[in-house]
Amino acid sequence: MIKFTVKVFKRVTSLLEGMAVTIKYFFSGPVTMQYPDKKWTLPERARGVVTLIIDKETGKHRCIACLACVRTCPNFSLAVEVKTDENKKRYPGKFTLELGKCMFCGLCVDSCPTKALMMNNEYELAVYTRKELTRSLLP
Amino acid sequence: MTLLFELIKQLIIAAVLLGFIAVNAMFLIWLERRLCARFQVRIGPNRVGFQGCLQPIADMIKLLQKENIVPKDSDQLIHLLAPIVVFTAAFMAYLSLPFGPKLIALDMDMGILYIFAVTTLSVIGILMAGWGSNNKYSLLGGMRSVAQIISYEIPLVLSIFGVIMLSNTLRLPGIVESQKGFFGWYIFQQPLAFVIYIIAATAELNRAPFDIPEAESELTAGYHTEYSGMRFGIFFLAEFTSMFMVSALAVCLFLGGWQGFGILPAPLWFIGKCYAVIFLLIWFRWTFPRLRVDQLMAFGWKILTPLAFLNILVTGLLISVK
Amino acid sequence: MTDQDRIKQLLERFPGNSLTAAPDNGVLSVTIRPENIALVCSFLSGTLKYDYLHFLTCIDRTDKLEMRYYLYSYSHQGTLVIKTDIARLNGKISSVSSIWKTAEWHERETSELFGVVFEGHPDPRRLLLDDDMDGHPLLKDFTHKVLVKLPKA
Amino acid sequence: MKYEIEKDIMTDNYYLNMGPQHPSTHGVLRLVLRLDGETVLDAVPDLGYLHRGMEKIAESRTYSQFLPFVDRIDYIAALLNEHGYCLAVEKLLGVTVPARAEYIRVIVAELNRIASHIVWYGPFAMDLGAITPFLYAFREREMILDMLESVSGQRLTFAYMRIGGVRQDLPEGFIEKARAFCKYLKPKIDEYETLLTENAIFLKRTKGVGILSGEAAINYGCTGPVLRGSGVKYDIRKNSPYSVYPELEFDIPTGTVGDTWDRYKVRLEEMRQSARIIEQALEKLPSGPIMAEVPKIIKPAPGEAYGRAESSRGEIGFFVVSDGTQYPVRLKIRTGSFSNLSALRDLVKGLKIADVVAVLGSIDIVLGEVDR
Repeated sequence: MIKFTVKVFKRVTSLLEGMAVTIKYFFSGPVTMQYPDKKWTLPERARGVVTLIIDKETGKHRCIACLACVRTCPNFSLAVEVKTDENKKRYPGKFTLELGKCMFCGLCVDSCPTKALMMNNEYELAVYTRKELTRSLLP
Repeated sequence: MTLLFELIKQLIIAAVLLGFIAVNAMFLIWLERRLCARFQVRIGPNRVGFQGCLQPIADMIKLLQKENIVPKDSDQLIHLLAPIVVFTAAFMAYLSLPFGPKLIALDMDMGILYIFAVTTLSVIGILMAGWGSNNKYSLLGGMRSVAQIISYEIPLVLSIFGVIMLSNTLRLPGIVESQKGFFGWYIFQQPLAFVIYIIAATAELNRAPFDIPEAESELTAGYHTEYSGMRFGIFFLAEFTSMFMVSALAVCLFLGGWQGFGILPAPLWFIGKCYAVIFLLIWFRWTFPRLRVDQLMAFGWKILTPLAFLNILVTGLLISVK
Repeated sequence: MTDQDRIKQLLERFPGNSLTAAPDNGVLSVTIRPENIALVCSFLSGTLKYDYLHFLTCIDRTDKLEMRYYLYSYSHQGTLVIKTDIARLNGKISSVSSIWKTAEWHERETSELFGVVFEGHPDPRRLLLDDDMDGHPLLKDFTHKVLVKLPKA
Repeated sequence: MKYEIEKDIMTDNYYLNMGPQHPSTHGVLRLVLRLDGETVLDAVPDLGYLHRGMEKIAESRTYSQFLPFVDRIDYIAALLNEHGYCLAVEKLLGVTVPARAEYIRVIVAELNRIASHIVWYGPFAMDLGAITPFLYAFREREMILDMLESVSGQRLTFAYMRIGGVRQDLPEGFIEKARAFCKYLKPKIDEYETLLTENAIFLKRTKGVGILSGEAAINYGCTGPVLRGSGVKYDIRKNSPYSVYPELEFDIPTGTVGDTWDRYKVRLEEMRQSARIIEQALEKLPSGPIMAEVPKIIKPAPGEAYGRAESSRGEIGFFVVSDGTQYPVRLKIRTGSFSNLSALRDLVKGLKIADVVAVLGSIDIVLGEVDR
């Protein structure tokens, strides 16, 4: 009989303990954040959208259209149209990234010999039409 | 002439009562969502109006302009009537609730019996909803709720007997007056009855650990899966109306009704205590997991009902000894 | 009971050249002819106590299909690989799902991806693909109007 | 519980479609239940709703190109998949990974294991009706994801490990944050326990429900917490150790009966052990290179290798067959959820619908892993 009452007592206290935990958090403030008003600052390595690094002063990029990134992309979402200017130097005529296919894996950034690519901290990528998903990286 | 006058008086009372219920239910919806957010360390609705106070109205407008989708070969009439039956059952019970010494819609001399008789009508509404939606999940939800409410009606009513024996009247204002002073409240003389009442009441409401009829994780949404638009709104309203009604009953029977300590007017004391009990119900809901159907039945029949009988026996002995 | 004793027992049990066993870097690999797969497996799981089948799968070598059964034993922590070759188009092999229950799903998946027929399988329905999908995707020569030839980087 | 059907009143069984869209099938799993009232007579899973053909994709991608896909097999424990994949390819190549990279891999993998167990704990409590623990659990998970984001740049599909090492070194400040997190986590797990483990209603819902015996678990090929819940003391990190796990001591929690409660308890215990592993690994983190000498285009010698790691859902193994070119001939992905799910059909016979939800939650499947 005692074992039974102990069991019942333990059962009831277990319920009360659970309630104690929830009431404790009832009085501690919220942990969540009002998203549109306050935005989360991403760490510096966050992998957002792939972009060409544009040098501030000269406004030029370092891409030499070697197609290393196009080859290494697992989803073939990068496309470069190679052009050669007057002194036989290759440069990208068109450099498009298809966001719909991109996996944000960062393999292209690693494979670029001249470190011309980087991934910015942009994460609000919703668009209205599928056409807007293909972005041109050139300025 | 007096018949006409009487009719108008009753109409006005009914209108006031309905107004109070609607406002109260709206406030309760907002309160539950905010308290639940506090329990879950998040913020809760605070966009519409100051601290989200217009959120229930926004919900109602959204539900009003939503289309009432009725499943293909379901029983249209029953599907339409179900929410109405459930709401009227909850609404009718307010007639004999004593908000203050004179503030009572219809002072019946067997108020409690009337309330219990009326609240069981909501079972029929839920069963109609379950059957009318032509959906296996709703049917399961409906069947479960019938079994649950019937088997928890008995401990609910039995737990009241102790209070009736002490106050030897069925008139709610009478019971309230018979609780003299703070230590006169029946919760101190009938603690077991209070516990049984609260447990059985949560089961009646299909809330907290007993919310198997609309178990989100098993039956998607139980009996109101196929409801959208204002029909779902009425179900929602009915749930909160009966929640307030159940806690009002608990206050009248165990917590000394409108008797307070002077400074505030009587109805405010009454509504304040109701909100305390409602806070308890909300606290249950956001802490406990859900019981399984057969465990729920076993708990109701094998534990609550015998305890209720035991309580009546002990009260009887005490009264005869005194 | 090291791998050597187990090979000895295996060779005694199955004389003739139908079975060769060689340990390569800690994994005991056994090549057998497809007909006696059921016999060998029941012997392995029974007396030699290989009670856990990691997985069984198939490799398309364009001229034949190579089957692989990876086994492990909880009692003596030994791992073992069974290798058999079967014909490339509707190759037949008897099912081992009666020995290891996990084989049931692995065989259903291999049969719909490679077209191997597992005889004696209790429930040879499709597992992952649609019912109206014809052809076996993992075969090298599988073509489908949706598939586009990727530019070989 | 043997279930007999009384024949006096003519009741009829009916089929219920716990279809691909259901709040508690943890993804697009379709369970066709044959029911007699509330009791389940048979539960036939219908798979393939999330079949993306990973193994076919692998055959047209180079070894390093396939890495981001490996994250998407079990998208909740991505780093544990990567660890398994890298082990398999490194075994094939015969590359030895520098010590610092191995320790970094263990640290981030164990962090991911805790996050994965949290994603199991939250929805499992919600399946049983307790909605609040989900929010508490995800508060801790946010902290882990922030840390992993500062290391790898992503929050779910990390693509952080490379064949031969890791992509970047740990950012400064990470080690202190990780150590502080482990200290912060331990009392929180005790709180999870007070909310559920001894809770009377929880005990009724999980004790003795869905019992899987040790032999049946082995026979069904179940691995990970499901196997350990049935009392079999087997963990790849201990029994056939890989990476630097031999240098770290931690113990393997096992259940006794093999019911839903045991699997629940094993996973909670594992979260504590993972925190312990992380603390030790942070102490012993050596300095040195984080990447082995691996050629830019990986062309392994013809051959085959089977590398496996202990993911939070059991053994995740990659069977790689190469013929000397840069594309694998065959890449068989052996996942824990696939075999664990095959045991479900026998587990739920004779139980109620509510138990099917509880047992499915305790097996903790991710449909990406089941369908690949």
